[in-house]
Amino acid sequence: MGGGGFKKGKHELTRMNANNTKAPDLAVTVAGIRMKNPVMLASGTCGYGPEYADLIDLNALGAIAVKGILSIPWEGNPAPRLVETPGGLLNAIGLQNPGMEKFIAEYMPFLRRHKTPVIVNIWGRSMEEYGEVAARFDDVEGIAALELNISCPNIKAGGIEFGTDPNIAGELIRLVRKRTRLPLIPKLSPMLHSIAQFARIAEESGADAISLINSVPSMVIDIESRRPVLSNGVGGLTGPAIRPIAVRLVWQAAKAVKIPVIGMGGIACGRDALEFLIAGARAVAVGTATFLDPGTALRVVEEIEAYVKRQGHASVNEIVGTLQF
Amino acid sequence: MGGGGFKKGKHELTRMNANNTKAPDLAVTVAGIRMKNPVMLASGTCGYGPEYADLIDLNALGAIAVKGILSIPWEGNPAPRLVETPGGLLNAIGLQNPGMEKFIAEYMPFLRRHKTPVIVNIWGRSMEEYGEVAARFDDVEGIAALELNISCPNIKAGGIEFGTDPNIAGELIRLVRKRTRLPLIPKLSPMLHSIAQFARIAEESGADAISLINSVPSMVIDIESRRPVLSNGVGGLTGPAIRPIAVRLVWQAAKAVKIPVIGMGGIACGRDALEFLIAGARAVAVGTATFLDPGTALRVVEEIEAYVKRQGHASVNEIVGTLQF
Amino acid sequence: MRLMEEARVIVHTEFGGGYRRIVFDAPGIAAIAAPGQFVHIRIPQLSQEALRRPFSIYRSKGRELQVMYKPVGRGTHVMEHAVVGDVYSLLGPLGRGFPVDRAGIFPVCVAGGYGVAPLSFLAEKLECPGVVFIGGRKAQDILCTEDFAGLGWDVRVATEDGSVGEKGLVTEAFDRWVAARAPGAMAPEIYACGPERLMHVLTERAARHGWQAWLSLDRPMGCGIGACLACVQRVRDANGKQHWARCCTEGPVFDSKELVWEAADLKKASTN
Amino acid sequence: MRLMEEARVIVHTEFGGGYRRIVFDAPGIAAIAAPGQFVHIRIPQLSQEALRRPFSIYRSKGRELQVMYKPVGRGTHVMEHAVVGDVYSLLGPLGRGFPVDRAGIFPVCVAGGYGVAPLSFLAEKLECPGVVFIGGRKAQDILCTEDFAGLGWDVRVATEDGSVGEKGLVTEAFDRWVAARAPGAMAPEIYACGPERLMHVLTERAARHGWQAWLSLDRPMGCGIGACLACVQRVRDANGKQHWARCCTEGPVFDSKELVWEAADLKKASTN
Ligand SMILES: Cc1cc2nc3c(=O)[nH]c(=O)nc-3n(C[C@H](O)[C@H](O)[C@H](O)COP(=O)(O)OP(=O)(O)OC[C@H]3O[C@@H](n4cnc5c(N)ncnc54)[C@H](O)[C@@H]3O)c2cc1C
Ligand SMILES: Cc1cc2nc3c(=O)[nH]c(=O)nc-3n(C[C@H](O)[C@H](O)[C@H](O)COP(=O)(O)OP(=O)(O)OC[C@H]3O[C@@H](n4cnc5c(N)ncnc54)[C@H](O)[C@@H]3O)c2cc1C
Ligand SMILES: Cc1cc2nc3c(=O)[nH]c(=O)nc-3n(C[C@H](O)[C@H](O)[C@H](O)COP(=O)(O)O)c2cc1C
Ligand SMILES: Cc1cc2nc3c(=O)[nH]c(=O)nc-3n(C[C@H](O)[C@H](O)[C@H](O)COP(=O)(O)O)c2cc1C
Ligand code: FES
Ligand code: FES
Repeated sequence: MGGGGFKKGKHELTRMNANNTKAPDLAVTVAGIRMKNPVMLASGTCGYGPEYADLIDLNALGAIAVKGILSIPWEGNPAPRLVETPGGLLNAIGLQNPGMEKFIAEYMPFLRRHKTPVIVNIWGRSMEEYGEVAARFDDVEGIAALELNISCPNIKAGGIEFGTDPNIAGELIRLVRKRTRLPLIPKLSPMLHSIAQFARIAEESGADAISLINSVPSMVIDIESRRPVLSNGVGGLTGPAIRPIAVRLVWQAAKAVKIPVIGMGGIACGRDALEFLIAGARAVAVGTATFLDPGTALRVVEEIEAYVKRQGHASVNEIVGTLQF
Repeated sequence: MGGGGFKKGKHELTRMNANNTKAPDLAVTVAGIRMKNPVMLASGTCGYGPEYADLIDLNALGAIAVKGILSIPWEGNPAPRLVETPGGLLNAIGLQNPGMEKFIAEYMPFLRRHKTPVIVNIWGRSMEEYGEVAARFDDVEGIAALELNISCPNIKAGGIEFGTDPNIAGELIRLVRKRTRLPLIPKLSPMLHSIAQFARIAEESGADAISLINSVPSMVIDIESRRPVLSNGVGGLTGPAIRPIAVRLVWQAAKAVKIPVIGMGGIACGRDALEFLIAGARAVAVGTATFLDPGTALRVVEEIEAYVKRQGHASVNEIVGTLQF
Repeated sequence: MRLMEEARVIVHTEFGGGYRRIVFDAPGIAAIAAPGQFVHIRIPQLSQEALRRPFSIYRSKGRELQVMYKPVGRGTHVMEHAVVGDVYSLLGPLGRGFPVDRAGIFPVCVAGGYGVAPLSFLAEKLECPGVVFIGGRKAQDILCTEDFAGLGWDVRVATEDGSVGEKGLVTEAFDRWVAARAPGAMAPEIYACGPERLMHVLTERAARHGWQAWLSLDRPMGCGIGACLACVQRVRDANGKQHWARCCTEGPVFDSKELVWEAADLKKASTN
Repeated sequence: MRLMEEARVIVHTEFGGGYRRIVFDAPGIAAIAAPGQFVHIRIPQLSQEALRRPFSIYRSKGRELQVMYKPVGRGTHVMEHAVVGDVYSLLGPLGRGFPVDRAGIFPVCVAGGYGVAPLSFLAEKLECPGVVFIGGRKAQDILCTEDFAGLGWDVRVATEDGSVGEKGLVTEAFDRWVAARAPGAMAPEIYACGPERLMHVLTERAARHGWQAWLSLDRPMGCGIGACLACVQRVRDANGKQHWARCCTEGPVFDSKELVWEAADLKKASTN
């Protein structure tokens, strides 16, 4: 698990490139997690692992971030929860999840059988609850890191409420930091006054990495009923439409901090992922694109590898943050 | 001009529907400007008027907002200034403009010959300069209102710098308010901590209306050169991709204030425009879509009219802000 | 089991009522597809769209998998131009279909719109024929009657304009048929697919009469495989505890006893 | 003058070198199109894209307007599937083309890539034939030679792989030709369209020898009609004052004396 699975992952990659003596090194280290390649699945788009396990080789991924977990089971929003938009997708799932105990009992055994680092996306309805969930996972075997979801636009209490004011976010991160030894990865909202300031506060408050962007708060209206299409009114926009926004934010955040940045937002191919890496992300996550093509993340790995090789680098790390501007 | 042109505009519309006795009333009043219909062309996408005059009937528009004007001629950014993105467009023109004197001398006579309200989009490199430009236009005949561009992401000094901190924006609006009798329409950025708070501060500071959204700061990277595609690095994202973001912000802003809201962002057809009207916009602007189809705004007018009629309303005003949520 | 398969279009024709039919060469999925299941189709030309489109399986035989669709939006309007030889990515078969192994039942199908497709496939797999109600706006909307008739089903048609069959909604025809039955006649086992309103009515009728009903629901779908939690329907378990079920995995076919609808919808259903 | 015209595709064929040719029925635009002007084409199937695509006019005759294009990206890959009868919205003719009314000149055209299209159209309109240099990677990339030959032009070809004509860049062939000319020979008037690097070289050569050169530039375009200020090129006026000119309206063809390039680009051009 986590770091432990790395060696085998590396082995596989070597095999993949068996007929090529100079396969570049794709391994990266993010928040102390050694990932065999910089490509993970984004929280909320790959369930808890088993859902896609028959369609893609989970072991070939850099990491997997499971859907946001609360202390207790959570129902989420009524349907409709999803609507397509130009170049994107609007969702308001509302963080439905089985709660931490059921997640640990039902899904962790499955996840532990894989050699891919598991990042657990967690949230709370209060600061204290964030701490409680974090503390619970501290005891659980096979978890590589916790991603603190302080940026979900789709719930009334919790989530983004803690992720728009940098002081509150700082306080939350410090509180959670005290409750767990696991690496902490706060996940940032795109709707911030200053992403650089926010990233720095996360860093100073004890974050081991940051991930961004979460979905962009948005709305689609049905003009016949004159109601929002989504039951929740507002949802979060994801997919290719938001990619240029995400690249800009990742670039600004990565310049501001020393801790690694995990970039995401609209990645659908290697070229897209490379934009993020060049902008300064140490790793990337594929979300919405998995729905269209479950194999996206693995294709992204291959395409990154081909690029790194073609550009004559020995390691993918050599391209991180190389934007000339 | 402005209000003066209204009667004729109304007349035309009536004629347009000559074979229909119950053409709904499309006229709206925004910031004291009577518009024959709620559809305008967005600043920066229609030049100063003459550019599109041979392709579309400017007199049939609700209003026209000209490209951002400074006190002196301004060069803008080097090329490339534009790149297409999924469902959208990234631009960093950098507010190139001939300066207020040349604009007044060269373009106002043409604009005055039309019976469509002219909204002059203005900016400054300092608060004082905003005031100076506003004061200059106070004397100019044929101007219906000033749109204060405090949200352009593509220039180093001025623009968005005054549009991210609500206190600074409030101070700016109050300052400009003292220098002109013209209606003032601050144009808001989508990247604000709280659009509602910002809208309220604009209202309290003397704005007669607000318009939103301006483009969303974004970046596209050329992975071969490892440079941003745009010379300016960051550009502003517009077009259908951002529509759900814009609808959400317009809805939140309109709920927060009593002054009218002009909505824009990705409008390409009547249905899109109606989303904004239902969300609370009193008028809308068509920007990027004009590039694909210069006739978009006029088609939007027709499609709004058909909807208002089909829904059995006498006036388009009856649908403004009717979102049920 | 489910597969992702690159499927060649081998036939693409008009079907009637505005519907079209595509036959794919999809041996893997065709081999295991069951009635009521669906395929999640990637439309290749929709380069910028974020999602696949779900379609019920109309037939599977040998290597061939058929769907029936109506051009209604961006995706299906592109599909309309598919030509023989085009390759589409199919993910399927997905979801839980209709049970086909229930012995000794008296099957009654109720179809609206594209709902007739999975029910026709079902009829082929059921042991004995029964009664099928097919509804639509006008004569042209009534599809697949020969599919059922050929299998010995009693086909009953309802059109809103009365141009063929009984005039009115399919639920009205169904209700009239129910009312005309001899007391003590064998309880029907209902299978249905169609608009949401039809599901409300049939849930209510099944509950009222104590019948077994299998209803297929239509929800906007993201992943189609249970990961995104977009496609939910409120259901109750045997203990009456409610939760959200995913139509793409726990459904699209549900036992009507499990379904939790808004009170207002059920009330409306009880009176029409 | 310019028009927006719904134009039917009447011919769509391969052209060679990976290029394709479309003939549109566009009587309005065809009647007034001049060499060096372009049309801004809306590709109907690109429902989600934000922009039209600019293409030089290759021919206009009667009602027919032709463009030549290479499938390189999303838009052109869709165009590749255009069939006779498809209707495209054309905005044009746009921009300032090549001057065709300059009497007594000795025209020399230099073409790279699609640049040969507007130059071939130009050759048809010029009074007298001259010399044309056509460059490309390999033999198949060399297009339109018969267009020029048929009009009596001296056609000179350069390919990077030497598979036809001189081996090397088109600029090298041009330079060799210049070097071989008798002292005092008539000054050529240069017309060129092709990659940016070619424009740097020709600007430098024209300046060095004091020749007149008309260069057509390629820029990403938004509106295509002067409104968005996206497509700019740095130019200087007669007094040496610099400003941004719009390639879609002040260009795409510029007098090389007006063009302001980066010093580094010009320096590189002077040495190769
Ligand atoms: C389980 C299931 C089975 C289906 N079987 C069939 C069938 O056999 N034949 C058929 O014609 N249609 C069927 N549908 C409906 C079909 O999926 C939609 O008509 C289709 O997705 C419309 O896509 P579009 O791009 O043309 O429309 P658009 O309106 O442009 O689509 C935009 C988005 O909304 C979604 N959407 C639109 N309409 C529906 C809908 N009715 N249900 C779910 N999502 C929708 C699309 O998938 C897409 O994500 C089925 C739907 C489901 C959920
Ligand atoms: C004045 C002018 C005349 C042209 N004439 C021709 C011609 O006759 N034949 C031909 O094959 N090509 C010509 N081009 C280039 C042609 O416009 C592009 O190849 C085409 O836009 C590519 O579109 P796409 O959607 O396939 O590529 P994509 O890369 O998917 O396009 C994305 C965006 O970038 C723009 N873009 C991409 N490449 C270019 C380019 N080289 N120049 C300008 N914009 C670009 C597109 O217009 C679009 O907005 C011309 C360009 C200009 C400016
Ligand atoms: C259906 C859906 C559910 C999501 N759920 C979560 C979640 O539970 N926690 C979280 O932090 N992010 C969640 N996200 C956000 C994604 O992890 C990711 O940040 C976002 O989708 C941007 O990436 P993309 O454009 O590649 O999808 C969700 C996104 C989608 C589309
Ligand atoms: C090329 C371009 C130039 C623009 N220039 C200006 C400007 O000068 N002033 C301004 O306030 N907004 C400017 N905008 C923003 C538009 O007015 C509008 O707010 C934005 O494009 C969103 O609308 P749309 O999606 O319909 O284009 C510009 C937009 C584009 C695409
Ligand atoms: S569509 Fe994703 S869970 Fe059903
Ligand atoms: S493309 Fe808009 S000004 Fe040239």
